[in-house]
Amino acid sequence: MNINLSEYTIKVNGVEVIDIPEDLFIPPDALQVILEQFEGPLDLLLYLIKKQNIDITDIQILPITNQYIEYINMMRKMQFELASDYLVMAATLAEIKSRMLIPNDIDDDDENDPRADLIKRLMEYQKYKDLSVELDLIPRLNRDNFIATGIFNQIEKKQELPKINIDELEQAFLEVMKRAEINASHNINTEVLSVRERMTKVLELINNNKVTVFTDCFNVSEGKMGVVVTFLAILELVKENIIDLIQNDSLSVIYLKAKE
Amino acid sequence: MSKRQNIELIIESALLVSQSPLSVRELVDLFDSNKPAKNTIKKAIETLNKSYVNRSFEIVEVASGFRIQVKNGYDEWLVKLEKQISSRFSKAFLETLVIIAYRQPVTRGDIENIRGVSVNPQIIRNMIEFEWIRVVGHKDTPGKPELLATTKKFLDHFNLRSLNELPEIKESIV
Amino acid sequence: MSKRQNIELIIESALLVSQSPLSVRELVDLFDSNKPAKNTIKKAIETLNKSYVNRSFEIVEVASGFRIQVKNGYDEWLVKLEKQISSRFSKAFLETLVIIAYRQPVTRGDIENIRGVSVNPQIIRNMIEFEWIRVVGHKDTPGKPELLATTKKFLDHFNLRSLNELPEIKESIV
Repeated sequence: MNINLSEYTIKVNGVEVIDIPEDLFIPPDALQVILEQFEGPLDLLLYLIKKQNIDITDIQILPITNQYIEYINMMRKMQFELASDYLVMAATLAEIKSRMLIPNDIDDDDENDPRADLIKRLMEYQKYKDLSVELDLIPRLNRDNFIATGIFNQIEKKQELPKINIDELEQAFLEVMKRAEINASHNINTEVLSVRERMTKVLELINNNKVTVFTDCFNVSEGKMGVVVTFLAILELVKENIIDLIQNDSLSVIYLKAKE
Repeated sequence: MSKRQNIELIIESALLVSQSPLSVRELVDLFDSNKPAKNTIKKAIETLNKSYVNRSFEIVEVASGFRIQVKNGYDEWLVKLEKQISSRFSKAFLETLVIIAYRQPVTRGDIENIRGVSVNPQIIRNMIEFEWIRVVGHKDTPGKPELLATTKKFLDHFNLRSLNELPEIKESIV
Repeated sequence: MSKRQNIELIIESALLVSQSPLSVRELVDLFDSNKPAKNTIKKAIETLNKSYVNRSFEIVEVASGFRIQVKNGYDEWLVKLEKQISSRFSKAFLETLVIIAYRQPVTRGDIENIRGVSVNPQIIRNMIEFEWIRVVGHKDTPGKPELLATTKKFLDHFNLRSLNELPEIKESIV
């Protein structure tokens, strides 16, 4: 059994927190950190067992159960959002504890050890936990290895892209929207779309000229609607923190600039 | 490995890995301490190109920098390869594309929020390579995420004159 | 250019351009007439790799075929280029992934039983999005839960040719 204890090192304000279950005075933020540190009740139990320096197969159910429950109670007292999985485990432990207290008349073999199932689960979990650490060490793409790619510069660059028709595109969008549970009030209609499109056009203009005069964004020949759409697009770009409006004095020229 | 060779191989590996051309400036910035001079970088690229005389590729300078590109004369075989690869788009590809089309300009984060899954960087890279989308700016939020928008080429592919011609999303369906 | 060299360089250019690993079969299919034997392809790859001894890259075999990748030891410089890709996984992600890899096909329920916590649906969705896992069927129990299994792409990402190459389960633990 190898559990890397340093994996469980918990620091609060730079000070290591050790001996969690014994020491009842734990700063509330430490508990929060602890809860985030464990992958669930089995992980927490493995930690408690390891702390006692005992073999999984020889768990002393009483102290472990007491520690675990003490622990859960503390968290509840501090009103932490506690995953139900932790409470289920507390109940399981309590059940095992009570069954071990009842004198056992039947043969005292492993089959009837109320701890057997829990030990099996702990060992199984420990196995995958160790494997996950090993998997993380395997060289993998974009961390240890990088794929090499070159450009194929066709003389006649006529890429044969897969054909998608508009219906397929619409279908894909509807599916996404359904999943995102976007309600009718967020409904996208042509008008909103043309604002989004204009936002792209204005951004292009700003990118080309670095600093663009506000009035240069408008094309009067587009009529009133065109001007309104452009204005809405600029407001939206400002709202979304994509561009800045700059004006040196009131009533002087307004400039548009991309955020650095 | 001599110091000299080292710089060359680091440049070679960077050009191979990068998805877009790298400028001399960007190549200099790969090195933390002991940054090589710009001239050293240019000389290294020359030396590399000489060593590629019996290879199928070379380093080419384009507008935004240097990239590795297959030499002329391989079309016959590589055209077939492109056909093999681009037979069909995945659902993830289509969904990401429509979100960019309808919600542009968007960040990867926006796409992730809508789709509920992280964006596969390869998909974005492919779209940029097809020149269907491009980076139009950066959002002024932590990390300065790239803002993505569709291009004219995207519209051309779907025979659209403007984004207004994209299918309208009907209220009843949503 | 001799015929022999030709095959090698065509393979080199194809592997360089391809977005995903190429199998021997796909490499054979690049050639129209005079298709080389599979063995010829394999020999050509060996020869190529020998010629890369002083280069920063090499041809590597993974589950779905061959690809060109940068040799180990360049990550120090290259991580700077790949900033946008997060390659750190949470403990929950890794634990879920190994359970699927070693116990496939598994249901979410199986994973929950082993880990003792409910499965974060986001994690599963991300794995499906990256095409590392997929639904291979449904278990014939109430609710017909989905059966999850890993894909070739998962193996490709970890430089593995098959599931057999995953770390061995140590018997001492059990």
